[in-house]
Amino acid sequence: ASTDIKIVLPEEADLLEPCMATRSNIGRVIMENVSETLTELDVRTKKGVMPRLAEKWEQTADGSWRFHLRQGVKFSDGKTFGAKDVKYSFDRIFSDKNICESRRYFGGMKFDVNVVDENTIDFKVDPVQPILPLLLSLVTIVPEGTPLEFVREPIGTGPYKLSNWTPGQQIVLDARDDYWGTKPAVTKATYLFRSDPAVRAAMVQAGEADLAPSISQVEATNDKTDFSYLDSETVYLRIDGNIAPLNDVRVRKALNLAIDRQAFIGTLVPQDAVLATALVPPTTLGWNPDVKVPAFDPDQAKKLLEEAKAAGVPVDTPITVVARTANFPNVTEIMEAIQAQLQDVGFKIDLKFVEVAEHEVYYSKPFKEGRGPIIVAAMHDNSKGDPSFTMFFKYDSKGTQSGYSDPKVDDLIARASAATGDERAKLWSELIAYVHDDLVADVALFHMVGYSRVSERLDFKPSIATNSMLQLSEIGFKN
Amino acid sequence: MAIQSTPTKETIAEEPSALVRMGRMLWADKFALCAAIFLVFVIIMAIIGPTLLDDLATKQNLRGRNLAPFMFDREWFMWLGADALGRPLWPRIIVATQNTIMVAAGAVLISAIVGTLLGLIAGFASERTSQIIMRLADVIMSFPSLLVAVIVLYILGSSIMNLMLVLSITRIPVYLRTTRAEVLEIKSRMFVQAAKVMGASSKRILFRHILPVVLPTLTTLATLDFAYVMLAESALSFLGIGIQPPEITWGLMISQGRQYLTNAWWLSFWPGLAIILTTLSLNLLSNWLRIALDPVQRWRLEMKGPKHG
Amino acid sequence: MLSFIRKRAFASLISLIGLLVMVFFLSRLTGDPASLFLPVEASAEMKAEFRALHGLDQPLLVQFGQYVGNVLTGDLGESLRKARPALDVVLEAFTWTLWLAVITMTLVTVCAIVVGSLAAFRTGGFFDRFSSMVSLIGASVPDFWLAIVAIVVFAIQLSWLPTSGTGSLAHWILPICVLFVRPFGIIVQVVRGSMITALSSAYVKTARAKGVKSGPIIFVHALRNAMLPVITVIGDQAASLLNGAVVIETIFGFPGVGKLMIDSILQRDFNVVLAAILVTAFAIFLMNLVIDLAYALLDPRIRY
Amino acid sequence: MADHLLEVRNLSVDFHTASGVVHAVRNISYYLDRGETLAILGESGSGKSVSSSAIMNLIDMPPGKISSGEILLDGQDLFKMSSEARREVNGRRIAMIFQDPLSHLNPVYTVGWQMREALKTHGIGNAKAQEEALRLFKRVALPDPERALDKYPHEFSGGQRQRVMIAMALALKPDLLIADEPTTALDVTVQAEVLNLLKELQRETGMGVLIITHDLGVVSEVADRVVVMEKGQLVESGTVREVYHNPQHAYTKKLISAAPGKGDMHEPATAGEPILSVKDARKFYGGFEALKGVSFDLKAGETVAVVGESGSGKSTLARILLRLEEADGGTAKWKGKDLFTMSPGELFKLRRDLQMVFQDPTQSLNPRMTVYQLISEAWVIHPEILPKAKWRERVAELLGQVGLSAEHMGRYPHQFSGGQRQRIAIARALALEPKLIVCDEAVSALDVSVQAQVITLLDKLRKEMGIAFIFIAHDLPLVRDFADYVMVMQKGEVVEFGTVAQVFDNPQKPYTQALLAASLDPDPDVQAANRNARLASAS
Ligand SMILES: Nc1ncnc2c1ncn2[C@@H]1O[C@H](COP(=O)(O)OP(=O)(O)OP(=O)(O)O)[C@@H](O)[C@H]1O
Ligand SMILES: Nc1ncnc2c1ncn2[C@@H]1O[C@H](COP(=O)(O)OP(=O)(O)OP(=O)(O)O)[C@@H](O)[C@H]1O
Ligand SMILES: [Mg+2]
Ligand SMILES: [Mg+2]
Ligand code: NI
Repeated sequence: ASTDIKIVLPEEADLLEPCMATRSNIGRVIMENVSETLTELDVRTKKGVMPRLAEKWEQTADGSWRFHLRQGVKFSDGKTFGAKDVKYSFDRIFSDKNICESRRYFGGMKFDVNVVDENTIDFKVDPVQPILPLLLSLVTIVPEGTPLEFVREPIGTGPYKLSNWTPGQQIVLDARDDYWGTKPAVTKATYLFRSDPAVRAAMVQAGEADLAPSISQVEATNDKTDFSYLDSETVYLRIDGNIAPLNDVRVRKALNLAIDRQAFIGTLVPQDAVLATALVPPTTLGWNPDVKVPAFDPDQAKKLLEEAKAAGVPVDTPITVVARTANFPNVTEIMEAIQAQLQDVGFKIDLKFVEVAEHEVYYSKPFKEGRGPIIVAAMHDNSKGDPSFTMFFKYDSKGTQSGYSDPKVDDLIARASAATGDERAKLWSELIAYVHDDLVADVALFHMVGYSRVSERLDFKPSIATNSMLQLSEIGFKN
Repeated sequence: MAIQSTPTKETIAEEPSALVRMGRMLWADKFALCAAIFLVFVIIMAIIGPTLLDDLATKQNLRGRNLAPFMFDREWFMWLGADALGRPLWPRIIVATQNTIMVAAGAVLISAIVGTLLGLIAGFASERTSQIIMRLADVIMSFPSLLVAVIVLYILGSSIMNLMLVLSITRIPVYLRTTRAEVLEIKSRMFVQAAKVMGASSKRILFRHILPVVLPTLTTLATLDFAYVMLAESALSFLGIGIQPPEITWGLMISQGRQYLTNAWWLSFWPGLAIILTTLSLNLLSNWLRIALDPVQRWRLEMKGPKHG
Repeated sequence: MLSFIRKRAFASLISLIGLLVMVFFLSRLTGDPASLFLPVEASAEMKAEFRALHGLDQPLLVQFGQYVGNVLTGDLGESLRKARPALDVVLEAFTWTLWLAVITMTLVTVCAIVVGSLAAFRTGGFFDRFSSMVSLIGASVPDFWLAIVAIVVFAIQLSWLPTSGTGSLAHWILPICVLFVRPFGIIVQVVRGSMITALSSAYVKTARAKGVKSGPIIFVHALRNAMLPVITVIGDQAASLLNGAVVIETIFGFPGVGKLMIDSILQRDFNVVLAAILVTAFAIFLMNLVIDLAYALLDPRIRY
Repeated sequence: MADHLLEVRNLSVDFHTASGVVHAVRNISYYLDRGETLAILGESGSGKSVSSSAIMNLIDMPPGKISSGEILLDGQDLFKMSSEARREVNGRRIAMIFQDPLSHLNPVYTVGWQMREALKTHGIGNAKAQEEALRLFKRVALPDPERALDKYPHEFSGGQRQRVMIAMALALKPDLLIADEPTTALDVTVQAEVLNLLKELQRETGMGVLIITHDLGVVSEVADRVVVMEKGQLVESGTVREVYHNPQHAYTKKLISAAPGKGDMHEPATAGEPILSVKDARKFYGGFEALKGVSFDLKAGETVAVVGESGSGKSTLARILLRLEEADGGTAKWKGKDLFTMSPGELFKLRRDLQMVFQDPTQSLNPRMTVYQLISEAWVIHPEILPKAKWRERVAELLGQVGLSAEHMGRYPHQFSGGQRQRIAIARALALEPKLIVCDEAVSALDVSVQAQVITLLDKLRKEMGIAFIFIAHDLPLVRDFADYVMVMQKGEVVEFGTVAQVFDNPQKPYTQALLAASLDPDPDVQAANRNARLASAS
């Protein structure tokens, strides 16, 4: 049987730039297929950060990290992989000739990268980074000498190399003979791009493709081929806590109590979706099982609102709920239902759907001066296992999407980020509980699930990582 | 009649008033009659629909979502099924009529009127004026309508008025070019020259002599544009720059039902049908009008009418 | 004639420049590409760096000056997203669109003229009623309905045709068929209306007196007289296809300029938007010129 | 007796209109044999064109309806033939020259193409067709026939278009030729040639000719027999001589006595300032010089008749005087101001004073307006002339003056006969009460009785209101009766100018002399004598 497969994706990659591989449309094609990283986060067996191009690593007393690199690894252009390439890859990310997306994970850090020998490299980071090995799972390695500007033809150490890219039509990856690791089952992967989910599903059904990693819930009707997976996307309502009446905690509580989350499950939100208590999925370090989903209690919500009103909070001010069209499946219906539920307990809600650029204006700082009370419906993705990719941005006083400046929150975030091990987990848990129960910072809604359609000849189960990458080596063939 | 025949009774009989004659001609074309009745119904619904059925149309019921149509044991308003939030489609379509017709009629009228006027001027005025107008039309024509939409709606905000504006801007060139092309030909006809000799002003020549000849074609275009505008509006909603919930239009309903096309077809089918029926009716009516207003063709309707004499 | 074309070319050039200037400034009023290119978590510094890298931090007029300078040397800039020359991206996509538009419009023109003329020939007859219904329904059906239904029926149920994509000739069939419907509906109606008038003119009587057969009377005598509005509307429909058939391209995964344009507009990839508009506008200007010349060709009473 | 070539039996044609049924033709019967020429004479609007259209199956049915009768061609009933057979008959066996050549020629094809099509439809090859077309164009005396083939109908003069029409009809050498007013736009010399051509062809092929005309001269020149129609009915028939000398029906008598050319000639007063003074007017069409410097003066209440060769620039002169086309040189002073250089604003004020009756009445009437609207439009534009309350009354009055009736007010132009349309156009011009009317073949489609009525009306207006006329015409007897001055034109130039008496009694230039000589006399005997004399002098 053929070991070539076709994969149909919703969106074509604009670039195949390794340092942009954290972006899903690029990452799904090249991440760990063409371009590899030093470490890798295992999500299937929950073993945490695993070696990839680095064989092992240790943290020295001063907090810097030493990585021992794998030997005998070759780039697809024939060059041998070594420490200099790692250093170069890092330098490239911080170059001002490009805007590498992975740079954002290293905001506020100062790096001192030292090549010790061919296969050993030291990272000295200020401030000390306890999760550096995890962060390095986001940095793809390019050979020394790769242009600093964005490239369209990535060279990497991965099991595949790019052999053809016809923009707008297809990208073809071929398995390499000289790959350092075990040879994957798939010898050739052709990526196709269709924006319409129904068409993607149809293509697998018609045999024109073998794998459609994201199809819509309504299309996922065939048990044999369609699988759901928790896709690390969390839907929530971001509250701007600076403006009355949303600056009143009773009002925010009322918002939480007014929404019948359970009613969405299996209707507008897939059956397998999970009610969220935090912006990070349960697989994340420090996720707090003790935080409970707020009950659906419209009476209580009404009562709280009345209380607030009595205390002089202007609860009658119309609140604008901003959502982005096509942000996640059924977004319009979900928002309309939420609007109805909020109105039922006495909120005045204006629903406003905007296009992505405008959404961004509402979602991120700087917020507009003189704005009214605004709630932004948004979706956040953290599949990386650590809350630090979330908490600073969403809750810190300086976070770009944060609607609060709470000293306790700031303090907890700072301490958790610097901590390691159980301490780190504990601090994150504490933060999650505080944000959810005391601050009532936002309305967490659902951890969404994605659906994929896999042809019956493939042996593949999508995972939480499927949203951002798609390792061809994980795909096998039945019989 | 003194000239060709001795008068018979019926030729001298008082001519019926214009309204009665139009009525008779409408009666003669049963298709157009049905179309007219349907459109009157639509207009009435557009006027009173929202006040009448708004509550019914917005009542959500997540448990009854995507309810299939033709369940005649349910209440009447559920007969066409329910949408993804369990809201009955029948009342929703009726409530949506107002916005839909307002946007569509507004956009079509604005573009048709502006386009026609400019076209008349471009066909009749000096070469320079005409050149300016025509190149402007070229510019609009090659300006992607979506970009216009993004720009206008981003800068001015999305509202029914602005949407109407956007959609009408993009449709101006058809009317403009069609009108101008016809004017170029018609203005060389002898009866236009005759009007000139009588001292008719350019305005009169354009509106009284040239426009009636172009008008049927423009009406045909305009009625078809109705469908276009409604669907374009749906596409804009889909991209997040058109009308957005909780406002409703047929176009929006279609775009919302789009993802359910394969398993709950009725969500976008009924509003789609409403658009088709409206366009169909408008067009049958415009085809009828074309004949009713053309003295050379009018016999087609008069002959079929009630026997006379 | 030549002086007409020369004058026209000059005027078109000016309006093309006007178009570009307009798009250049207006599009830049619609938001910041940096925040769309970078993830929401990106810091303000990164965004600033992005702007600096692409010169978006300069005052608008300076940016414009640079752009004009580059355009004069034939450089339409790089795509903000694709790290490729914008013009290459656009031309690649436009070739597909052009073919799609040309094939579709040719088919539409032929079919619509035949059907519309025959309908007008027997006004009110069965064929007239029938073709009117069909064409009008065609003109008002949402195109994605047709597209999805066509895929379900012809690609999945019957397995006659591929669902989508490009590659073989068979891949063209569904998109063309779906694209065909709407312009067909419109043009049939325009042809029909225009032909009803033409067929009742005196010169048609002369032709009948000469013993000319019905076919030539319809398609030679009356049709040419009825063509002015018809080619105008054909031009309009062709223009909207040249601007890209977004829905069809999206559903069928057809790499045309419509989808490119939408994506670029939504992502504020200005250089691609400008290049795309330049290319499509050029095509549309050219087409309108051809149409205007065709007026004079079809009707000797029109002279420029 | 063997079958006639054509036999019409009890033919009746009705038209449906909004206000009732019009019986256009009622129960008429006549026949025509091979090699024979039958003239249908009759009042304008009496059903001549309609009855001949019925033969060619050209009546739109509905709204028209052949309510009774049969038409036999060689004994075969045309109404019983299949439509395909009927189509074959058209063109091949029967050909028709239409009354109104401008609208009957397809405006978007060259006349050569239309000629060739006629030939090719009936199985003649392309090259042959081209050759034949050229030959026929030469026969109908079209100038520069090679180039003419590639011209479009609108580039011809009225008479030239009529000759194209004739050539097209003759192309296939039909068995039966229906000629509906074939020479109304031709000057007498060309008319003579065309009539000669008809007769020649008739001799060659034995063609039967059904000629509809109001020109008694033409009848006496070519016809063997005549039938006379009035109000849709056939009132008299017989040989030409019989009918001319011994008319039975009152209408026929009236017709014959109304023939123009017998009254006194006008003697214009010499004093007075000219209201219009044209100097050296020129007009080019591309490289072709249509007017080569025309000059004349005109005083109030005077009539200048413009006669001359078809295509000599008469209509062009009219059009540039009214600024429908721009003159390429010269001046035309109207009360001292130059019409050619006047600004649109000034011109607009003058419009009311200058009116025109176009050569092609059908095309000059807006098909979407009723007669009432057409005529009252004058007052919509110039409301100072008449208060709205009086409009209906005045329209009725004007229609009566030109021999139509008030009931016609609600009808549309296409529901009229050629002559009736022409009269509507005249009524419209009169509605404005102008100072000058340019009549371009304004009465050419009228039978002599109605013509006399209209001319009397114009003469009265001229005397009472001082209206001046530029009267373009081919009908010399009519000119003789009506004009003060005569201007003879040829090839864009004025060859002779003088008072009627000067020109008619003492023509100076050979062309004028030829023109007068070619004039036809309504009396068949006189005409025969003239013809013989001419033949004798030619041989
Ligand atoms: N639009 C035009 N383009 C080219 N030539 C033209 C045009 N109009 C008229 N002509 C030519 O100009 C000449 C004069 O035409 P005009 O109509 O004035 O003739 P006329 O004297 O009125 O003849 P008739 O008695 O036949 O009507 C003709 O030879 C004609 O072919
Ligand atoms: N389509 C029509 N509808 C109504 N009446 C019509 C129609 N066509 C012709 N008629 C009428 O039929 C009568 C006969 O018209 P026809 O054209 O035969 O006259 P004609 O004898 O040729 O006159 P002329 O010498 O003026 O051309 C006229 O009175 C006219 O008004
Ligand atoms: Mg007649
Ligand atoms: Mg003339
Ligand atoms: Ni009657």
